[in-house]
Amino acid sequence: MKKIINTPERFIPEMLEGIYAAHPQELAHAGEDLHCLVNARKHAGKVGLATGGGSGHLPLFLGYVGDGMLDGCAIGDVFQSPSPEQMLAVTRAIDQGAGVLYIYGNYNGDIFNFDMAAEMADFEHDIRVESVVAGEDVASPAAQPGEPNRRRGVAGIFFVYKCAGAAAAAGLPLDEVKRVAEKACANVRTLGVALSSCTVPKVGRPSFEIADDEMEIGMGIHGEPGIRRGKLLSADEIVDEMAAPVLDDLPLKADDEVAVLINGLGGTPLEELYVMYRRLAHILQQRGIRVYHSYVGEYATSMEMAGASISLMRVDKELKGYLDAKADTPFFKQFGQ
Amino acid sequence: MKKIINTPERFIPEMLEGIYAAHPQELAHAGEDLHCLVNARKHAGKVGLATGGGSGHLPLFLGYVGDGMLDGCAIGDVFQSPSPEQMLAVTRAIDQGAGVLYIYGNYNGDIFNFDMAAEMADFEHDIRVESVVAGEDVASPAAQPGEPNRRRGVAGIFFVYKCAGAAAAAGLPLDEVKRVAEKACANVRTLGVALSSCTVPKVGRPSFEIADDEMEIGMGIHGEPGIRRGKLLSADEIVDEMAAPVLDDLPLKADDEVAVLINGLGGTPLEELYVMYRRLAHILQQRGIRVYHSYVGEYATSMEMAGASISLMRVDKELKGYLDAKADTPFFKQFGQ
Amino acid sequence: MDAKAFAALLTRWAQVMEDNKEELIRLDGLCGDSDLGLTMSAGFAAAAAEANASEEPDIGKLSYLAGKAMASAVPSTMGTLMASGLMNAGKALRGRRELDARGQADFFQSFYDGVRARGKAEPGDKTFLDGLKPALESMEKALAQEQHLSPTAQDAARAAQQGYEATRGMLAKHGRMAIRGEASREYLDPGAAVAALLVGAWANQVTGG
Amino acid sequence: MDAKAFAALLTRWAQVMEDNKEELIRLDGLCGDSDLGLTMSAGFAAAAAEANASEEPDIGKLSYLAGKAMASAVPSTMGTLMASGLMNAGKALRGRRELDARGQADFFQSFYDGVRARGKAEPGDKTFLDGLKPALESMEKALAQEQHLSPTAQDAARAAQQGYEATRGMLAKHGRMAIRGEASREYLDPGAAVAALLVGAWANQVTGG
Ligand SMILES: Nc1ncnc2c1ncn2[C@@H]1O[C@H](COP(=O)(O)OP(=O)(O)O)[C@@H](O)[C@H]1O
Ligand SMILES: Nc1ncnc2c1ncn2[C@@H]1O[C@H](COP(=O)(O)OP(=O)(O)O)[C@@H](O)[C@H]1O
Ligand SMILES: [Mg+2]
Ligand SMILES: [Mg+2]
Ligand SMILES: [Mg+2]
Ligand SMILES: [Mg+2]
Repeated sequence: MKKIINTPERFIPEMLEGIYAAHPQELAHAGEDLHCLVNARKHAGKVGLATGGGSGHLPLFLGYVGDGMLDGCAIGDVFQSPSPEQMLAVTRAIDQGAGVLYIYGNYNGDIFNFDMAAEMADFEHDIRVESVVAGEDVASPAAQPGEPNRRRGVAGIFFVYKCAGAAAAAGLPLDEVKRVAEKACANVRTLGVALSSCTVPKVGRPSFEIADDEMEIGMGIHGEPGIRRGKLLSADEIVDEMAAPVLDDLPLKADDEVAVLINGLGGTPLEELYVMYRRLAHILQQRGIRVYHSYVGEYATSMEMAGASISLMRVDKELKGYLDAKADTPFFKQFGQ
Repeated sequence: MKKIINTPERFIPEMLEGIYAAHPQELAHAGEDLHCLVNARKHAGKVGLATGGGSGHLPLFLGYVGDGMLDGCAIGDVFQSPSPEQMLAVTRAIDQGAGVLYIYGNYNGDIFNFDMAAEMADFEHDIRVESVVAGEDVASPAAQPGEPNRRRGVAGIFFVYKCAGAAAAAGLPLDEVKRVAEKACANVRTLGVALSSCTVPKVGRPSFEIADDEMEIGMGIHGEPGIRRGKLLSADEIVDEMAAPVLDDLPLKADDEVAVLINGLGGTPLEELYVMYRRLAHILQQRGIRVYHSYVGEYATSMEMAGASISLMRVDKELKGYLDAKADTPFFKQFGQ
Repeated sequence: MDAKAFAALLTRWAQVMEDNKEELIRLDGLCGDSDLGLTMSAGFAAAAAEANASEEPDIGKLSYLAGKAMASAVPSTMGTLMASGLMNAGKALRGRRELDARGQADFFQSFYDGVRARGKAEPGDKTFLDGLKPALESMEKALAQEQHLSPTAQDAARAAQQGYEATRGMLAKHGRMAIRGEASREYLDPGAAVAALLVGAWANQVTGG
Repeated sequence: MDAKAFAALLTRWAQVMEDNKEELIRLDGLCGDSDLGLTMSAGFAAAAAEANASEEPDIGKLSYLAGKAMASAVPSTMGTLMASGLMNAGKALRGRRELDARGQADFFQSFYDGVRARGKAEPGDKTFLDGLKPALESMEKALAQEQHLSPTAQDAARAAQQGYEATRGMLAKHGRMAIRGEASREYLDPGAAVAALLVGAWANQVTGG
């Protein structure tokens, strides 16, 4: 295990100390617990947006706390949900009387804990909480009619944060912000590919084995098995194989407009992400799908895992407006249009 | 070699196609050659700032072309200098009559080629060109009195771009912009550590061997040997060992103010960079050195190399003003203050 | 079983999770994220530490507190479910300072109910529930026949182990393993393994093993 | 040597760089960035292609064009230096359609001067110059003694090889190897290896090898 850390136990607390030290004007913690991160700048009367989840995915999740995006984030240990108490502390700190919306990824542990936290916020502190659970990984099975969403949440949640964050910043009430978040969720799909494993520091060995000439399509960001393992293909072949299920699942058709996110999982250089973008742009062009805005870089990682994911969000006038809005967090900045 | 590419030969051209496709409003190429990248938005009368160098370091070098930073970049193959003709094409495209400043890293190949290009620009096209060669890696030996700078240029060049870019955007003339760039150079020091090698696609095997439990302090961004190889230490020990030579070399003393850059080499997760930042902030605090602005992330990489570098720039009122200015490139954005 | 013995049971549980840490990591690693060994050993250690540090004679309150400690310590799927189990059992047994055979069966039943309410899974969904449910049934059968606690507990432990083993073949409907769809059938459920460990360690305590 | 033979020499140079690609990569990898094998084979291939495609009978012009092609193809340290060498030789030999022994020695001398002007290195600085300089001296000595070209060329090749080998022990003052400081003494200089290959291949052409 080749990591620049002190001990596995101190990894996340020390990372957080570093983050607060580096961004003292922008980030603060609710109470003593560093795992309860909030925007240092308050915006009176605004709907509070909170997220949370395990560590090891920077800039996800906490990196999207800032102006025009989220107000707070409860931070767990590596790949571990934060606790209900931590979520509650964030909720209380960010509530401005307009209620709080939880937006988080579709993982059992997070759901159970956010549910507990929402109950506590409601019963004990009279804070209205709504939840939107993002799950858009087409490698995981779609829900049967009537079932709750069974798909894993991966990098596409960035789009949900961006749109809901802009809606909240624009002053929309809780139900409307929730509607925007759900609309973004419903229009996002993601598929990933992994080339190498990451290592959870406390475990000390790779989460999975993968041969030197192999890749796995659909691998989850915690190393959950994907849909096909095989020989490492060329960039174009990989993108072809990844794009098809994403396009078909939405489905996207000619004249649709999309926002694109090519996300690096941590160990894959930016150069390679742009080689992927090139092919994806070709595919979209061939299908007559227009790209409204594209993002290429590391948005949701798995520590040192090599690989990438492709997310597409179908956009309409409303979502385009929210995508265009200014965002200013220590980890993600966009000038407004 | 586990890379998402098509062929080693097409790696950089395809990366560039991807970059132009993803950022059509912001980036353009001078003429047909994709390796001659310029800001799509022209700013009349401004001193032109150009850089250049080998690929494989994204966002360095081309990522800093944009408003408030650089105007153009000549792009070489992986770890290879671009050619004099390419530099000349960029120079001609960005000259607004106010002259052009080259800012590039201290590598033989780049120097020889930029020198050739500057001669051609001057003689053939009557464009006044000045050059600032950045070299701040304290792992490489300092020049003897009278000698030219012998130090390698590494991540600290980001600070030079930022300050010179802001000075040029503020409308300063060529000599003044050059002075600011030289001042930034003179106040920056960097030291890196490598944990694993990268692989140049056309070579197909790692540039150097390093054991599973080893690290090398001072390794260059092309794998140039460093100053000490040894067992992988804890994050705090690594930062202690890296910070000392950087602080001593400037030297920095109590009440100095600095800008900090903790830069990931590509394969090291952001989480670990913040663990490093934590320790560095302690060290600076203990020495009574104040942090004016800090940057943590990937600013100058070596593809998938694991490791990081620490850069410090001593700042005064002038440099602080330029650091604070707005910058807007596809790869680096900062709201102005 | 009094509060002291209950705290001792939690200590045993912490120990058995520690002893089986690697095996749980391995099981969870096949379809999940390899954390189960870590969360169960740390979670039950936190629960045990809370209970052992307390002078509370009320077993219900003690179980509730232990559950809360566990929820803070290991907020993973199984961490939160085990916490929900302990907290729900705490509510059900509130005011009890002593648990006889019936009381101990009630403890496990309300633990089960708490897990089920939080996780919204059904028996047969290839979860923790499928390890614990056969043990509950075995206990009820034994109590109906007015058996002594020792053989009852050993039978329950065997039932839990069989319940765990019977998860191979079931289709996972929850959590990370559900992502595998039909392929999940070939795996054992790691959460059910935890159920078997819990009942087994309890049986060892009861029989003085 | 006429223009055709000069183009053939460039083809030989491309071939010898191709044949020694791995060795140059290895040498450059010890203290540098492992690119020398790639740049030299690609660079001389570009130079040779340019020369072979041209009908230009003027060896000077041909050398200049070949140098420019090389500069565009491989703008690395050695690529630009070799391009500067070819271009400077081109300027010096402008108008010449035939090179005798004296003319070929002049070619190498002006090649050397071009490299030195661009790189600003001195002999003894552990560079390409230290491979080529002994060959130049050997040629001058042979020419002074009015020897035939064949033995002259073989002597020059040996001198270049010895010059290359003598770089072990020198302190590198330029390029990536200089970063090693005193430690650089234990290495051979990869650029000087290129000089030895160039002179060696020329000698083989001259002697019909
Ligand atoms: N809804 C649920 N109800 C009951 N048990 C569940 C549920 N979902 C998952 N489990 C149990 O949790 C186990 C996995 O626990 P854990 O490793 O903590 O999950 P994760 O690491 O994915 O958060 C599964 O083997 C299963 O027994
Ligand atoms: N200033 C110089 N003058 C002459 N030769 C030089 C000079 N600097 C470096 N060299 C030669 O260049 C060789 C390295 O070439 P190359 O691998 O192309 O460099 P890089 O890859 O570092 O750009 C050295 O072995 C040395 O012989
Ligand atoms: Mg990374
Ligand atoms: Mg990276
Ligand atoms: Mg797990
Ligand atoms: Mg080299």
